[in-house]
Amino acid sequence: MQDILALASANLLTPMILCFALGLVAALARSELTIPEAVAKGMSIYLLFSIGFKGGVSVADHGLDARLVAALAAGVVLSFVIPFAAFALLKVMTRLSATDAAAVAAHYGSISIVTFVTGSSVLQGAGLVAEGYMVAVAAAMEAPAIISALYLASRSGGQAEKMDADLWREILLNGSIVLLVGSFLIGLVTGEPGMARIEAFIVAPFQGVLCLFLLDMGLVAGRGMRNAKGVLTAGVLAFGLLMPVVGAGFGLAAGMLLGLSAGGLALMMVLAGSASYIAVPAAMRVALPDANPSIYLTLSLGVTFPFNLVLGIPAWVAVAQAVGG
Amino acid sequence: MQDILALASANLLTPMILCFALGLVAALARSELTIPEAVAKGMSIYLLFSIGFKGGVSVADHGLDARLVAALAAGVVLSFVIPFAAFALLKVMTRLSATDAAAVAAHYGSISIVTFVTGSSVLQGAGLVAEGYMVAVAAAMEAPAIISALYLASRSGGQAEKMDADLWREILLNGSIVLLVGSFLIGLVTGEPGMARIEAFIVAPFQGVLCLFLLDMGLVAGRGMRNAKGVLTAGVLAFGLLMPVVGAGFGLAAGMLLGLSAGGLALMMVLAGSASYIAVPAAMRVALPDANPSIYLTLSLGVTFPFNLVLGIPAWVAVAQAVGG
Amino acid sequence: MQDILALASANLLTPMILCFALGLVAALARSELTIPEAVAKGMSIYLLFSIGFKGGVSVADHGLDARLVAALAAGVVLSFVIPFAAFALLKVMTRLSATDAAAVAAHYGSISIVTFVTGSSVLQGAGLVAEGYMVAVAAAMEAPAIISALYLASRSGGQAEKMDADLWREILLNGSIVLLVGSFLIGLVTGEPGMARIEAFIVAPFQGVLCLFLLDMGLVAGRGMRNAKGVLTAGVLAFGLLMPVVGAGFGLAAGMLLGLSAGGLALMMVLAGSASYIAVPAAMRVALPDANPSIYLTLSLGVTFPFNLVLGIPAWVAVAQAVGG
Amino acid sequence: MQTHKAKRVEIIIEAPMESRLTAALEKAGVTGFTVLPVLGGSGRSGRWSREGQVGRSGMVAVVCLIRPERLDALLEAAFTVVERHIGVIGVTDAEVLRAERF
Amino acid sequence: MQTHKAKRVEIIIEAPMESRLTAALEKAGVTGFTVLPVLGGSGRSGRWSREGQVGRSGMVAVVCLIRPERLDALLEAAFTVVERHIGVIGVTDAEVLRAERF
Amino acid sequence: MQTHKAKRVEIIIEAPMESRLTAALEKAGVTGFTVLPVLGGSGRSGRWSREGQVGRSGMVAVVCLIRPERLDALLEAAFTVVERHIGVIGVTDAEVLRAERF
Ligand SMILES: Nc1ncnc2c1ncn2[C@@H]1O[C@H](COP(=O)(O)O)[C@@H](O)[C@H]1O
Ligand SMILES: Nc1ncnc2c1ncn2[C@@H]1O[C@H](COP(=O)(O)O)[C@@H](O)[C@H]1O
Ligand SMILES: Nc1ncnc2c1ncn2[C@@H]1O[C@H](COP(=O)(O)O)[C@@H](O)[C@H]1O
Ligand code: NA
Ligand code: NA
Ligand code: NA
Repeated sequence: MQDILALASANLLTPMILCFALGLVAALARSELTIPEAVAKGMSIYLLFSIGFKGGVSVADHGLDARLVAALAAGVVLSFVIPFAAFALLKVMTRLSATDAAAVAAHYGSISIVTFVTGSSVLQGAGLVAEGYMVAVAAAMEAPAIISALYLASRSGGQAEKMDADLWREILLNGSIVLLVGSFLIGLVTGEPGMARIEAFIVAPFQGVLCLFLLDMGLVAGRGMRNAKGVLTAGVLAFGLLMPVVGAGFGLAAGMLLGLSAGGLALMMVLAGSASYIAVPAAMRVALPDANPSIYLTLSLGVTFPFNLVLGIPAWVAVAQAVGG
Repeated sequence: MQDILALASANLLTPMILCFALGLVAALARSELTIPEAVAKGMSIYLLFSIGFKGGVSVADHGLDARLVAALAAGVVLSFVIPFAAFALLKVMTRLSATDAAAVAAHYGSISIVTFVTGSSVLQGAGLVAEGYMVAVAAAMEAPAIISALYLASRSGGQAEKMDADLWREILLNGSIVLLVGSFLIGLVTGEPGMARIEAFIVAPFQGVLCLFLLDMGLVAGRGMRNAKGVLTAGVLAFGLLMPVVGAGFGLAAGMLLGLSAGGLALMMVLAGSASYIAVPAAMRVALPDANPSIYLTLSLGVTFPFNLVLGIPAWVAVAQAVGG
Repeated sequence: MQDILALASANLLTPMILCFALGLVAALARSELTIPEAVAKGMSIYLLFSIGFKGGVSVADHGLDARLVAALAAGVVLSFVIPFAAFALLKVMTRLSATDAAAVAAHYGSISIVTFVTGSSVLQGAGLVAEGYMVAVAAAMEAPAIISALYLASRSGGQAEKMDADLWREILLNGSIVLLVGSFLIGLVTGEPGMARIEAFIVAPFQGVLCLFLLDMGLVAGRGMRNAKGVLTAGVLAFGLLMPVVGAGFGLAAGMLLGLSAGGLALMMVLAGSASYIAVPAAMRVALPDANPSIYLTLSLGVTFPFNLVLGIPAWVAVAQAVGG
Repeated sequence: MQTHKAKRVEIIIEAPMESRLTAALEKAGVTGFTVLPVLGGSGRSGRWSREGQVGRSGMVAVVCLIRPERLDALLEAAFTVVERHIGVIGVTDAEVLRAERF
Repeated sequence: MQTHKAKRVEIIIEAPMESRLTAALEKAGVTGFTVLPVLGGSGRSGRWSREGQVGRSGMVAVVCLIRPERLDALLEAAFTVVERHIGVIGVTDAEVLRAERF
Repeated sequence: MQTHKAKRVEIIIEAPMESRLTAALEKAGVTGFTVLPVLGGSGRSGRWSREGQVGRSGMVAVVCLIRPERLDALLEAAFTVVERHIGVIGVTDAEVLRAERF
């Protein structure tokens, strides 16, 4: 416990978390500070490319681990299963309609790649090394939750649009999956010589770019909070704080079954405990248009994301160190 | 004098000034070279964040100087007072209407953060170190001038909109103030360990980014000059060259009273001698809509900014070295 | 031959080429992965500035080579002449109208600066150094081909708009020419001391930025291919693969006459063998509006650019090493 | 100059629905349209702006000029797509040059 | 399809005034509007383009579809804001689907 | 409020032609116009989107509000520029406040 607190406070005073806080405060105070959409998107492409490439190089270095396939499968299963737990919790804790609850559940089964990136960077600060293929696991966990959610919505009489081929393609080939998997493969193929060529670009400035990106995330989350007055009942809020813990628990179980290293265990908890706010919202607008976007965006971006950033990640890292290898 | 000239010519042949000149020439020759707005804004966010953070870390390193508060107060006073001097000069030197003169005066009381950034970078090249809190002084000097200008405009019968709460918030929480102060505080809190994490991002590439940013400033200034034919009478032009010297004089006096180091003295002159072209123009469009934007933009961006870049900064640095510690 | 293959396969497995391939595959699979226009333009400005500046510094270091003027003249002549060869080949190999053929010919006489940048980076990997002024030659080769093409079009009865002063200015002062020549001159003037100031920005991250830029080029090329179904007959496709070889042959001849080093020879082949897809298409929309843009864009971006990237560049480098100094 | 009667239809729709809308328009025989970016807006589902978003989102405006007799087919097609989604459709009388293009 | 008469109002205004305009519209009971970016323009105060600007500036276009009977209230509200500022207001007759939304 | 009859002309044109179009408009005595960005579109020359482009390209929309009696001069001027290029011109009846501005 003391360890968790020490780690949390060390984590709290990093430039990254403080940048997020700055953005949050600026947006809540209605400052006109903004980061242009194109720049934010450029930074996210950089972060995804960098983390994918580093993962691939690390797998190239350590040889293909037999657990890669098992970990991918575990990720897919987690993404399918977690929405059911989230849906059940929502039914108990909130009065959301079945459609809204299903849409929220989809977000928690999927993952937040920025939480993952921040988690990796905290791990590095703590001197832990995770399995390189965890980025592939992250990619694998993006989409399955959507299927569970549509099943939940239609089972409860909600009007889900039928999943046409276009929607499948959009979900499975969404930008972050393609970029993560693609750069992972590029890292895998080019290995250390490739890394030597582009290291100065993708390694050294990484944490600095992450700071500015989290500043933008803080701005976006803060604006979302401001626009979402009235959306968050106490029950919904409580769900947004409890669910990441539940999700991380699933991740812990899966990671221990797989026999991951302490670093890998922590990242598995980070993934399972995080909630999507890019891929899944877009899919929900197409497939479950009757679900209210304010609810799921505010929950995932305004509640769970900051919770994970500030408390979740250091807690999962501490647990993983206590439990894992 | 010889020193000033030597420094000026050394300064003239840096990539930074030459990039500004390239932009200016390209725009005047009507080249279609442009830097996308989002990229230019991204670079300015980077520069502000970097300079604020470095200032904070430097204060964290050297301990809180008792003069910080005095320097902030001096900055606020300068920003309040300089517009009166500018207004008086404009009345003598030009035939601008009271409203136009008040609007121009606001710009000269406030500051140009890019001039400040370039000044810091020239100081560094000259081996001088300034007080880290000068970035906080810069932030404090952005807004007060606006109040003086609105007072001047209404005293002369000009029709200033009443300053509503929204306008106050927009001015005091404008992007550059929030970013400067925020990153200063983050640097202060995280200190050297924070710096170690993001140094590769915010220190090493700084001057290179500044080059590309000044290229864009040159393009913008050149386009402004082209569109502003007829706006600049000889009197107005002379004001744009004289006023930075007057302002820098105010800055020198304040800095000597405060007992700043040579570096701090130079930056105080840079701030007082520079003219705003981001925060104040936007405020003037809202609060003094009858003032002609071509006049104040052309003056501040097309006359005073290049003057400071090429002659002002090296001159202030030389004076500060001769006079200061 | 074996050398070419070895170099080609070494080249194929670099992060750069793989990033291009990733973009191509993602676009062909209709992934929604996109790089914002502003970010792509920002990266291209970075690459042009960096390569121009480095060229200038290298000339400053080695002293002004007497061959600079001869090389510039050779570049201009090549750019004038190659369109005639391209037009003749198109008449033999395809059924394109005279207007379409002239427009395509203009692209092949001009150059692709990204191909040039990639070529420089491959040279560096191969331990070769080229004459610094090759970037000036690149700039000189952008425009002349347009004149030849308009002559060819009007000679064949095509309706070329008359070249007014505006169009001339747009072509000769287009963004990439101004940026290349401008940064070359800045590098030349500031030399090593200038380089020392901004090296961390323009040298270290260069290859990494090039990777992300080529990812975008792959996306754009892939989307172009998808939209261009039906445009590419077998003859047109064959032209797109043959013409870079013909162009490179012209470049080889010119380079040998000039007595360039192996590195310079390779770059001359790269330039002559590459086809424009920025400056010339925009000029063609204005000057030859009846020419079909799908044809010239698909050819230059979708056929010749990938060919040069994957096979052309390594081949030209190998030839230059075999033949040159 | 000689002009011809036409209708100008303006459809404001969520960005993830854009490709579905344009596909439906093409299927309904609409020969041309233009897509404009949107910065923000307000409606029954509240205020939003591009700055409050991450990822691909927000809305776009699709503008079509068509012959009056094709209006109904276009509206049917568009309505099927936007029906359950947020957004608006507005129609204005217009005139165009070069009728052969529409 | 069944359509209903409406007015389309298009207001081109300086970006720093956008929030004041939309606040005034909301106060005047306007239920919906869309904000579009503007690249540049020309008017009595001369030519400008986004490229000639630093910082937050330039103009935006605000488009509202409203019931005809609400037009006057909207114009009053909008005019109070734009009165002393540069910019233009244009009104067109339009038709909308789903009248209950307006 | 007091409004005055006007025409709203919307011209969608390739970006490299923008400066030529606005120069022609100014020459024809058009006192104001606004340029909006365009994301993509479809027409006789096929589908395009800003994402499928490198360099300065794509299209823009130019909107002019003018007095009805000046319409013909404007259309002549615009047509000379767009004649051989892709793009469309649409005209709508409109009303404006502050007629002295047009
Ligand atoms: N009356 C209107 N006039 C113009 N745009 C509207 C109007 N109503 C809605 N919109 C646009 O359509 C979006 C969604 O509207 P709604 O479905 O009412 O939430 C809004 O954010 C606006 O961009
Ligand atoms: N007649 C017009 N038609 C379209 N837009 C106009 C017109 N007049 C002015 N504008 C727009 O409003 C801005 C300011 O106009 P002004 O107040 O006349 O300087 C211009 O830059 C244009 O973007
Ligand atoms: N009927 C139309 N309605 C709206 N925009 C159109 C229409 N036809 C063409 N456009 C626009 O004009 C561009 C060129 O059209 P075209 O010359 O027909 O290829 C298209 O890409 C669209 O952006
Ligand atoms: Na999750
Ligand atoms: Na000042
Ligand atoms: Na060539």
